[in-house]
Amino acid sequence: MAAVRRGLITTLVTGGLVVALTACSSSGDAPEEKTGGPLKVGAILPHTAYAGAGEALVSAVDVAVEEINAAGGVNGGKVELKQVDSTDNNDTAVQAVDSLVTWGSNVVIGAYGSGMSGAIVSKITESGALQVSGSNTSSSLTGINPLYFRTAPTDALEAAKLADLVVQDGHATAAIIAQNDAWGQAFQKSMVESFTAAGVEVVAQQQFNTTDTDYSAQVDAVVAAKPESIVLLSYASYSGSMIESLVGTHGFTDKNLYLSNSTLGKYTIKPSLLKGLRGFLAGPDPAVEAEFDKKLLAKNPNLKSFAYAGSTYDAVIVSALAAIAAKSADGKAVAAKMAEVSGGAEGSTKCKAFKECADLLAAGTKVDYDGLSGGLKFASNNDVTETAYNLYAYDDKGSYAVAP
Amino acid sequence: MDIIWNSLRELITPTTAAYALAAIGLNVHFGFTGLLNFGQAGFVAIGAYGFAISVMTFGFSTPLAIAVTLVLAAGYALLLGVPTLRLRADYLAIVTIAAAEIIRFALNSSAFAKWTGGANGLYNEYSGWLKGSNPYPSGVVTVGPWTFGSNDLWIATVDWLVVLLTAGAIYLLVRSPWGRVLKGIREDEHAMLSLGKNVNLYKLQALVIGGVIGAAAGILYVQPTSVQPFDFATRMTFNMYTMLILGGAATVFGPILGSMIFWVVMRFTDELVNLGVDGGLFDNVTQGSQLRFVLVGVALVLLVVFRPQGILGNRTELSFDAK
Amino acid sequence: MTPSKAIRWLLAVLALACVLALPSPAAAAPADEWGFRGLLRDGEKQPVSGAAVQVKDGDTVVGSDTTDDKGRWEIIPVPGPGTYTLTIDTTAASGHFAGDEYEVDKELVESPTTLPVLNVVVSTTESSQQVASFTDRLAQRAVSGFNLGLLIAIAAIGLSLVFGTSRFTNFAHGESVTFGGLTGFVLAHVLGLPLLLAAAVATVLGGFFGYAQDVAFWRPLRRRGVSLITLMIASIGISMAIRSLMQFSFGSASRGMTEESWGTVTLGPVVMPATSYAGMGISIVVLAGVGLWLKHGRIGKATRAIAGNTALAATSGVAVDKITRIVWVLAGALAALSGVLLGVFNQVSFDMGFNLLLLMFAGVILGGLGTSFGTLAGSIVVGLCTEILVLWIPADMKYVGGLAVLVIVLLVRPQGIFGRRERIG
Amino acid sequence: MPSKRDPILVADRVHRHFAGVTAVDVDHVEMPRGKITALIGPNGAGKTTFFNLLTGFDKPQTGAWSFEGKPIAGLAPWQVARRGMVRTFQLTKVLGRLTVLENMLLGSKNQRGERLLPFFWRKQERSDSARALEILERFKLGAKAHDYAASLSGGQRKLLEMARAIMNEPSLVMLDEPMAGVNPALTQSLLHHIKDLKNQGMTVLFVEHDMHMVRYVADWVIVMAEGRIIAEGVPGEVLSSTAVVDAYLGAHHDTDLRELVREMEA
Repeated sequence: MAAVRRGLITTLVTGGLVVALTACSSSGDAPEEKTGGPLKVGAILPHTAYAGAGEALVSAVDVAVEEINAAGGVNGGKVELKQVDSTDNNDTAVQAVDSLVTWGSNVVIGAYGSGMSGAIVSKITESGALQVSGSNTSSSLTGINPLYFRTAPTDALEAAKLADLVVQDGHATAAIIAQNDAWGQAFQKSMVESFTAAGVEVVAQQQFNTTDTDYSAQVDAVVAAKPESIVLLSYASYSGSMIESLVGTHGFTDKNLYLSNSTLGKYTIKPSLLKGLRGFLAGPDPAVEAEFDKKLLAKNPNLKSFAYAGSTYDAVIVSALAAIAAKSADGKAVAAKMAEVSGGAEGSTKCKAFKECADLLAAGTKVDYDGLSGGLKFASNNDVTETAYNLYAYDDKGSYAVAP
Repeated sequence: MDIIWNSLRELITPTTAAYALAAIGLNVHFGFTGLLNFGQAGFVAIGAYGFAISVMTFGFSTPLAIAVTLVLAAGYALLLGVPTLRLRADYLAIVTIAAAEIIRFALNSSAFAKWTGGANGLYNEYSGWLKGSNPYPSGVVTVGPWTFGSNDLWIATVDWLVVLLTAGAIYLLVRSPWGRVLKGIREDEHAMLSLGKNVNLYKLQALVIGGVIGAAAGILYVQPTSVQPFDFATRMTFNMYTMLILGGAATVFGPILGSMIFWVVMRFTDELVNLGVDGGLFDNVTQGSQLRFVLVGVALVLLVVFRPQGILGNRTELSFDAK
Repeated sequence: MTPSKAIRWLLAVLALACVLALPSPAAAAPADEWGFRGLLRDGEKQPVSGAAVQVKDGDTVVGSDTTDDKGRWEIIPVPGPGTYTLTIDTTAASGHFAGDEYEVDKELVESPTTLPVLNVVVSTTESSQQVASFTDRLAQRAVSGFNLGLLIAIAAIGLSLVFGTSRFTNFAHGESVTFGGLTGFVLAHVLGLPLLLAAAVATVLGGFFGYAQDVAFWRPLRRRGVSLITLMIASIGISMAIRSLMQFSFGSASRGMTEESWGTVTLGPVVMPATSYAGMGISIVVLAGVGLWLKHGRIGKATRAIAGNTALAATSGVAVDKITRIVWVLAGALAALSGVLLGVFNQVSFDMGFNLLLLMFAGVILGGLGTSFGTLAGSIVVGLCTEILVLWIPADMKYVGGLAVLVIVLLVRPQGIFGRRERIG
Repeated sequence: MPSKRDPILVADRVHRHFAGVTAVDVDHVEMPRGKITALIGPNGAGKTTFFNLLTGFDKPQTGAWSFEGKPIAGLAPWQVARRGMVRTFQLTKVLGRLTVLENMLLGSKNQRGERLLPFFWRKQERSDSARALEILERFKLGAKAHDYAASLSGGQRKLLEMARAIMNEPSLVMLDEPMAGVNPALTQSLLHHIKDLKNQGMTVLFVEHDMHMVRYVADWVIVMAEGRIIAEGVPGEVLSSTAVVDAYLGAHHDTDLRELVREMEA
């Protein structure tokens, strides 16, 4: 019929375009050594997903690039930035990475979730770019690719500190409520290992889907197991009702309810329910963090949680410093210098801000950039060590600060 | 304006091809037979997980893994089809969407994490056969105005080959008497019964064919990236309906054109949002990209009400908007 | 699911090395700080003091300490990473303990993800705390399931009435629930209205939202006389658009509904927040009201007439268009109320209604499409199944229970419990 | 009085009720082979319901019937059709979104092209098309072969439905009120075609409630009222019998109205 013939012609034309183009594709030589050109930083972070947890990271990248360019940029040129929305599913993320690759990114900051980083790491590194994430903490990404770095510590270390704290408070049994996603599952595995090592018996483990209408089933199952302590491995935006139920209804207190780094955040539940709840948070000490958060709020006033904003900021800064040390914008060259500029070289002088380190590099001295968190050093498997953890606790007005 | 070229690049990316193939499968259901299958994402999920688990857990060779996956999808189609094909359209829609969600929750659950990787999904250790057989020079390959990773380009080429072959097969099927019976069933089952056509058998055959094509799309969909359970949510099926109706349901090339246009528009609006942010229209990228999805929803409504036959279809042949 | 209970005082825990990271040159802490510390206590968390603790590397003792009055001990430094055996001798100790010799192997690992000083707890006696019995858990789940069932019922009644009068399953009904939740949040949290007032106002606004939807989308489409399938696909588009608009205005974070809390109510084994019982009370009153209105109210009967046979109702003088609009207002209001109650029960987010949609369908179909009493019963059954099956299937597959009930019912008895055979066509 | 000729279709004890209302209650009935049989009765006599029961579109509470000697109760409608019993519908079911020729081609039996993975079906398609066009010419629809069936008039649709039934080469054609709502000119040609079917050796059963039509074309008449068969036989006898007239005009049709009033006042 007519319709089919018309359909045949339009799609054959488009199909023909594809075949013709692939036929005349010129053989691509290795990406030419882009020495002089400006450092192109791409960022693939979630703008519309994960209940807003990624929005602070987007602002952190903006702040970092602004500071770098204000201090003279990299290798004599301003750093160019392109932010794309990864959302929370892969086909948009893959498309977003394509746009960064075609734009010619040398460094790609992201992705937010560990699962997504696993999906796009080959696409980024294949194009010769360096991938640095400020928020992937899943231990399954350790050593996945020589061009993949991360400035956030894996949860395993935090799990060990939490287990230590639980024993310090005198508990011998514990229960875990974990988010059923890449981050939550990896953290849960490390938490069980750390508890077992510390002799604490794990009496209940419950996972919840972030899209469930309510989490009462998980809370009830955990409470029924009568644990001496409970650990919440969930984002702040999903934990409000659980804390309300555990503290308000089932009588748990700040002596036996422990929070993960991502559970520390702003809540709209009754602040008195939060009083005294504790959790570890890697990253800068409070004064530095507070001042940094003010810069982020200037960018995006309705930010709710700031977890991993500091480490994402460090990811941009340390990449820029490595580009200066490598005197090139090429991904592989920059990657080679990442360990060196983060304290890998003998006799390097510590420096805190980008301007300070850039001047030292210009003067030819080796630098050890310690980032906002005051401890940043890439190990041989590109995971970060020397991470400083602070124990935070909530006051009775719903905000949290370093516990005395 | 490189914004135009960047958007047009979506015409040939692997994601567009995989969605086109899945939409062709859906077209056999919805377009040609009138089956309101709201669970096509379930078939795509079976394709993706079936293939990945066969290769990674059981170590099957690629052809065997593909065969096992397609048989699995056919089995799921039979399991779903036999009891439900006599139900009315909206009941069938709800059963298929519920079945697809049951699959997604099971794949996402930590209970089967040993095989499915749970919420982590499965990292890509199953597309060796593609990387191995890649004739393109390694590194970055420039195709006209666009640059592709060499593996990406090879995956896209394989995808589009499969899409065109499938479209050709469907073209022949639909023009045959078998296709004519399907169109008859789509319009009036009782008339077909009175002429001795085993209506339920034809509907079951259509469900199996569409489902198997959907599973094949699942296999191709995960080659460039990794398998993530969250990708197979209802959003995937609803996007496919938008593409199908945009391109032209009940036409052979409608799904392909629909998928191409859908992803080009999505990319174009993404680039627009970035320009919008630079131009100060939105104070941050977050606000801009949320409006994009409003656009998709409104487009679907306008299309299905004012242009149900889409671009390639013609109104007189379309059945689903019969009064 | 709790691991079988090893006899605590015979605890011999295998030291699990953190195997993940490769040993890297830079240890997490200065090299010489290796060691152990720990706590010795009984099942009732009472310290065991005066016990002799020794750390042995193979047979050689590398350090020893006795537990203080709080049961604490500390043996630092220990010569570097490796596996050590901790022996605890309680002959001279005071406190409850069931044996005089405990032995535990522990390993210190040098990696960026482990601590140099391992804090170990050993419990000497069985804890008297008994795990909640199965019946207690079943009771708690049943009440929670009933609560969820009522929530689904209120929202699903609107869905069923809309189907009766406009003849299509509205995929955008979830967004009316979300609208209720978000308005409730704005009223209760931002403007600080008391919870009950906020719920009432949100319900009324929900009615307007339903009215606006009818005027903007559904009446024009009814005028055009589009087919069932077109209406359904249009409702999907509208659902996507409204959900993204709500995400644009409300942001993607989930938030608690209100700081107001009415304390807890404990009935035997069942511990529930008072707001849940209040919510259930409101739901039952509202559902009874809707039921009576449908049975005896003038407009109620007209609605059922339209649901029965639209053409017949129209010819016998029923103002179909007016009634249909009233139904949309009622559906919007009920959905909004359900959104508020769900927000109080759990949290508020831009997609809370969308996540409830399939359970609403399950309730409507299980009860029999178009029959509002059936919808109430169907929704309660779905709510109970979703929450009780969690005792057997893993909690992150909770919805599989509710949805499986839907699929099985559709295969066995498509017209649902109360529906009539012809109706399924 | 069962006719002596060998019946093509025999039905016994067929009983169907909808929630208490008896729709069909037939003890025994036989359709003579090779003849034109008319199934008549007032509206609501259960004619179409009986039709649906025999062709498997509806399930009776009890009943057994056989076609060409073989029992077919309980078979699915398409199995009944495959045995050679093709029916039409009261509201003509013509596929508007397909062309007239395609409608016809759907009628022809065991096409190789209709099996899954259809191969080498073009030759059979050509011979079927030729046969279809020949039948369409007979029904004066030849010119409309390539138009969409939706463009046909009400009468033309009835012709197409009958033509499509013939394409199926059935041994028994069952027409459900073929003349309903058709202008007199077309009625004559429809009757002519029904007679033509008989000449081609087919048995015809049609439902009708217009008595004059029946007298002109039917060889055998079966009269139903309130679900039961109240008379059977040659048109001449049957149509004049009092039982039939009562069934049509109501039992009191010839009593004087005055007598009726007196009875009521007494």
